[in-house]
Amino acid sequence: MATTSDNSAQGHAAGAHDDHPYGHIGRPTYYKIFGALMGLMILTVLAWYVEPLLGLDRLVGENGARVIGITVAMAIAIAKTALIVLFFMHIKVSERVTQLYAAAAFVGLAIMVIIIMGDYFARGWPPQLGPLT
Amino acid sequence: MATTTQPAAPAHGDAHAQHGPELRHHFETARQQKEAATLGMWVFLVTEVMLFGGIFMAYIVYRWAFPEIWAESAKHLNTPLGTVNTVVLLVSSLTVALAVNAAEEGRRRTLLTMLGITIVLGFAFLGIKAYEYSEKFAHCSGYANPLAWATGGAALGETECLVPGRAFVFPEEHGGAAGEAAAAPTEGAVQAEPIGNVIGAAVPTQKTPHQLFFFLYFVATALHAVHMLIGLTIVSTLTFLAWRGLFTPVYYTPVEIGGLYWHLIDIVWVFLFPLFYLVH
Amino acid sequence: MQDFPLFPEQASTFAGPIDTLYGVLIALSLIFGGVLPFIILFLMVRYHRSNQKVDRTNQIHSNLALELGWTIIPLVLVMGVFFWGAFLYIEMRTPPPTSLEVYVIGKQWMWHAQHPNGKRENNELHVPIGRPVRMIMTSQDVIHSFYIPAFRVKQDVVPGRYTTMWFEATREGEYHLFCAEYCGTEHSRMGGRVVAMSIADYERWLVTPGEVILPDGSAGAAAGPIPGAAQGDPMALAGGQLFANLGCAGCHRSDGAGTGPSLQGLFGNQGQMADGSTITADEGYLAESILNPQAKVAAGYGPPSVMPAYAGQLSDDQVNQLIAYIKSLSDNTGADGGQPNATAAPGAPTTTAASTPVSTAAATGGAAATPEPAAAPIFDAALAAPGEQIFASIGCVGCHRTDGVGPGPSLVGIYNAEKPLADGTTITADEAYLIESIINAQAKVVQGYQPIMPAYGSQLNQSQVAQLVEYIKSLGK
Amino acid sequence: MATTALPQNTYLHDTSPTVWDWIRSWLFTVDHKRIAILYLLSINFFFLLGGLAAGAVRLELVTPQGDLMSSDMYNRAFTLHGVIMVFFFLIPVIPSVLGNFLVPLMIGARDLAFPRVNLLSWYLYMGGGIFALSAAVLGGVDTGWTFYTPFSSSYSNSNVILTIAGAFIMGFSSIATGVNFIVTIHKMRAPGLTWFRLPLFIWAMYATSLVIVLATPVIGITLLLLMVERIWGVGIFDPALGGDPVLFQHLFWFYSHPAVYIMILPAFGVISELIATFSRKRVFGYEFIAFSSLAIAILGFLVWGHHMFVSSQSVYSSLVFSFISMLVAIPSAIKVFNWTATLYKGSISYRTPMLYALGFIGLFVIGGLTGIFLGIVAVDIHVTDTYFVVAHFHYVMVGGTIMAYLGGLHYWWPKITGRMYNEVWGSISAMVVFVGFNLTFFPQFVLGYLGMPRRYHVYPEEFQILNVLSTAGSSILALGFLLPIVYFMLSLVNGKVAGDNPWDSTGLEWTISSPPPTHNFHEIPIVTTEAYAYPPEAAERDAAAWRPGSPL
Repeated sequence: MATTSDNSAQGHAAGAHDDHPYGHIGRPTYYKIFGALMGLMILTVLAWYVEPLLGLDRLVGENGARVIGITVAMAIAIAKTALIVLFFMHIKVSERVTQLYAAAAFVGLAIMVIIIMGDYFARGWPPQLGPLT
Repeated sequence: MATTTQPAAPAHGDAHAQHGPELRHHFETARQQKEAATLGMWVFLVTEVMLFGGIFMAYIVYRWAFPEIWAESAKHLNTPLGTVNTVVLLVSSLTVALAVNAAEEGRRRTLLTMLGITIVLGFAFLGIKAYEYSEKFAHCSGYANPLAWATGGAALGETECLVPGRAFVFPEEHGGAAGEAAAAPTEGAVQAEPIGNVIGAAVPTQKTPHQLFFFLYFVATALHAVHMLIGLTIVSTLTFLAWRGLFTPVYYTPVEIGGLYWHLIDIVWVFLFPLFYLVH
Repeated sequence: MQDFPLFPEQASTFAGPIDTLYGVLIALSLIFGGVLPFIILFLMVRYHRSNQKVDRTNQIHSNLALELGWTIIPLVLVMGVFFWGAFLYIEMRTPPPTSLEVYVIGKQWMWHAQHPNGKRENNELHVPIGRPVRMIMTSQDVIHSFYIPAFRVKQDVVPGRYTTMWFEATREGEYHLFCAEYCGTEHSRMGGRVVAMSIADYERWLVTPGEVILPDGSAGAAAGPIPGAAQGDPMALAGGQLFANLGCAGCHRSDGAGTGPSLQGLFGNQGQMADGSTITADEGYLAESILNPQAKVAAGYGPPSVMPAYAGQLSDDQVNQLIAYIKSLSDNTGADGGQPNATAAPGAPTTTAASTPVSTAAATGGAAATPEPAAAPIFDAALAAPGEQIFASIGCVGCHRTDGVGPGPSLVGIYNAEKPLADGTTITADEAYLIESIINAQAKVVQGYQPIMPAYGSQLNQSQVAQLVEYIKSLGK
Repeated sequence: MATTALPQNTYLHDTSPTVWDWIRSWLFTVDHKRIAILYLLSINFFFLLGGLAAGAVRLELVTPQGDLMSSDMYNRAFTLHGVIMVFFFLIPVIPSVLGNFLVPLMIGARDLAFPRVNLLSWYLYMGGGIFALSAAVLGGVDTGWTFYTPFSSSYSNSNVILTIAGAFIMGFSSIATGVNFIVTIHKMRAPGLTWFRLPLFIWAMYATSLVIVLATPVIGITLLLLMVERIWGVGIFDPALGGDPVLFQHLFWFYSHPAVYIMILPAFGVISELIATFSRKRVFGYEFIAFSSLAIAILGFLVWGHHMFVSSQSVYSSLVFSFISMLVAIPSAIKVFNWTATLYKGSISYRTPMLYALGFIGLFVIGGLTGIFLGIVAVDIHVTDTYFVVAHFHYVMVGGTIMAYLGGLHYWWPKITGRMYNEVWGSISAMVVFVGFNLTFFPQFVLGYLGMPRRYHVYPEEFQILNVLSTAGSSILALGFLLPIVYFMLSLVNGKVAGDNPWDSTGLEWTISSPPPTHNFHEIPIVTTEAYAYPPEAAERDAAAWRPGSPL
């Protein structure tokens, strides 16, 4: 789009993104990403189906098996999210400030989860009384 | 004063002459307007993530506290339907991405097709979700499935009600379930006994936390469904505008930010699916 | 009290250190908050625009050294007071093992306390001076907060869990007791006084009977000290009686051979759970296990646990007594004199010594205790056999002992017998009566027995009840 | 200054042929300045309402017996005061009134990035307000503004759901404002207006918006869960069904502590403007003040647990929260020191806004220092949930936010309306507020350390003297708040026409007419200097211009 040289300074006071022009993600990439998403989806269902058959609970205990299960499921969910955010939502080719805000959402969430769960672990709830509390 | 001012942009009255009608008066360039819209959408999405974050927080706390109960409860969700819904949403994400791509490249037919498919998929998702919900509600009235519920078919033998609230009964719940079930007049099994009516008169009910799972399930998926409805409204509006030929390769910002919103709904489901359906 | 006091009385060991820290904070605040306004006033006057004589040249707009200075100096100071406060806080959260334990229940809008000998009081708390006191607190409804300003202690009291705090009073006197967490309409009237007294006075007070309204609204009951308080820990003793009356002893046998785990030495130790995790058996765990046994089942005893849930059957008071009793089975730290084990034993009929022959029989499944199963062919043997197993596994045998000394009546020969009921009527123990008594034990209670049997209507299905009935019939006439 | 008539073609200028059109032109406006006026009127209405409730509370506390009203009435009065003041006054006040008006003007933009979203935010605010008001009219609510479970979910018999719905809706109003400011500040600055040339007010608004965007949704979902819990009794915060009431406190304070910074950060921004203008100097340590705003915004997310030291939170969490709370004190201290240093070698004039600003510093210092007392766990155990806490947060909220709001309102009043208020009455009001405030709240520190718990309707007799002092102070304070309403109204009728720049300030908002034209800048300015670019000799020149008889 044609802007006068004066106008190009407008709103770009920070000047950060002039050297970071809009990228364009091609259709082949979309199809590849979609394939990867479907693959991950199948993987997570498959993992859920297979895990009880592996006898993990005998190896690492029932809780250990649960931890492994949820770790796998969450790792796959995070991978899917990363693909969607980076490619479908164009974060990979976005301005720096947009990327920062995309990250901020997850940082905010992480702060909440880590601190609150930290309290629960230290508090021992349930049951209630630790040696100090 | 010390701040010098000089004319930088053409006087405001002339500004409209140089750009199309879609550029709002308070922006100087179309690019500025597009960047502002995209950033605004992203900042809004941050708030959406934190909104669902509160539910995830409660989920994490209670799953950590009651792992067995989570495993028992999750068995009562319909995992095959959940999986189908995941596929439906992932495909719709692809169609939205392709719609944005088509808008970018000015291919109006593809744009309309892709938006149309997205709407169909969105309704498919909501339909499946509605079926899952009605299954749970049917059980609360003592019917095995929504069809029997709607047509007044054969009643279900056992009693369970997985819809949170005062009528909640988890079938495998010790004590509480049977005690509450007995209070229901339709409970056939006990009624045959001559002394059935004394049962449960003063039985204490210690409810187990199964209800928490279903409460979080219903709140999270219902909030997600509300977002789906908003998303469908947005996509329908976009389709209408695209049909009117509003979007050009120069101006397609609404498609782009509408797409961002749709993808966020998809991401939320990407987490909800393993957290509720794939638990053991 | 002074007419215009600035500091509350100091009446606990914490009051001094906290007031000192508070004083230091005030001093630091005066240095900053007191001096700064004068600097500002000085600058305001000196650099007021009407003052044309002052030098305004060579203004500075930034000075890194100055900025670092007023960043680092406050940082050092706040870190100093933070660590001071942190160590004091850790001390405040670590009760000495010799503490006197007082159970407190908060409810809208009263405080209810129970002392180690079972003495109760409402909206008052009598404590000895010179002796650490640990409060073990829970709430029956909303969140409250137990606050004694003169002791500088406060702790929220939360429903569904136990919280603790401790203090050591140092001065005799009467002090305010407040609820500090907003709890509803009469929040400001929820409180009373704390009476700190010498140890001798406190012990005298402990054995003085008094009337008290219990949290459940009933008046007077067990207001005074429980008889025999002088010999041991009557709070535990009351728990011991409850333990016996409820029939807990039938399963939780001290020799470990019962249906449930032995509780000897349980408190304070770590135990393996059925799900593989490890849990320390503290007050919270004990309370949870009494009220909802399925929540955390000890390894080897389920899941599911056969123990009935006592939620709704026991008051918070009674749970506290049971906990005190279970604690008395494992510790000798309660230096209240006497051996809790020994004093509790008379209250519980199923002690190891008294019941050895019978309990051995029970441990083998009750089969040996059945005298003559073949004598009366009025029952269905195919059903009676599984019934016998159920009878053993859900712990019936613990109360319904064949020798008749259990908390429940012996079932030998009960079938079709005429039995006097608690309400004065008589009933024939036919099948219908047996079924009714299993699924709803409170309906018709036999004379001379407490209505303590749990209702099994929610735990047993129809065929299991039928099996039990056949087994009872097999016990002959 | 010499002009005698207000300029034409301002945003206030009315071309509507009928009254109905005139109302429409206001209710459907997308002009940020008109929306700021809508906010000004509605927020001040809520302030008066909350103040009325506060008056009732203070009046009741004159005597130790609960003789003026019943306990239930008293509980409803202080809850109304808390809910209205926190959600409907303190949180939106500076961003929505001053921020809405000034952000586009200060950065040289014609409007906020999303004008219609801005209007929506006012409607959401009014919608939430109507819910909260209807709850009050239908009998009120007695949970306290903190809505602690399980009291609010299972035990209270009052209009909890309506009130919560009000706060919930109001949250979206905040979010709309926050998103708008972030995008506007990022994307719509005038050419040449780099980040370090921005007025500090803009930095503060940016930091505030960041907090709004990250924290507000969490209170939204928490209140939603509480509503569902109250309606269906599902047990999410109910221990009888497996839930944990302390989880509610965590989620509640995850928002409500950062909300404190939503209230005070904008005040910091206003004070920076006032101090610079009335000292005729660039603010000392500009970068430190700017970054300390961001530091407070970020650290503010890590300290919420200091509201929960006695809540049965774990000892380890308490210590960590306490430690980080100590760190928050540092950026606040940096600001105060830098403001003080700005006075040095300045040319200070005692105009009303400056009096408010200086009052702010004094009160905020006390509020901030007592915050350190509360951050230290061992001391907090004694004083939490007592009047010490009440006094502390009133020093920060009233002494901080309201003083800054009033100072800012006086400072920008000529820009908003084109007319000057009465300077004499202005100075009197600033001093009355300062005196009344200290008399009201300083005794409460003593009361708190003596152990008087907050939210008490009846109290032991030995606390009466201090309570009477406090109530006496509150009547002076009320007078101080009512005065400006009167002389501001009068100024609209007979105030002196102010001219474009009555204070000889820098800043883009002072380069346009007062009141500003509808589209703010006829030509978008190019900025070539930093903020507060008073030349070094400005202070000297200003001092030299003083003659006996000129305004102080």
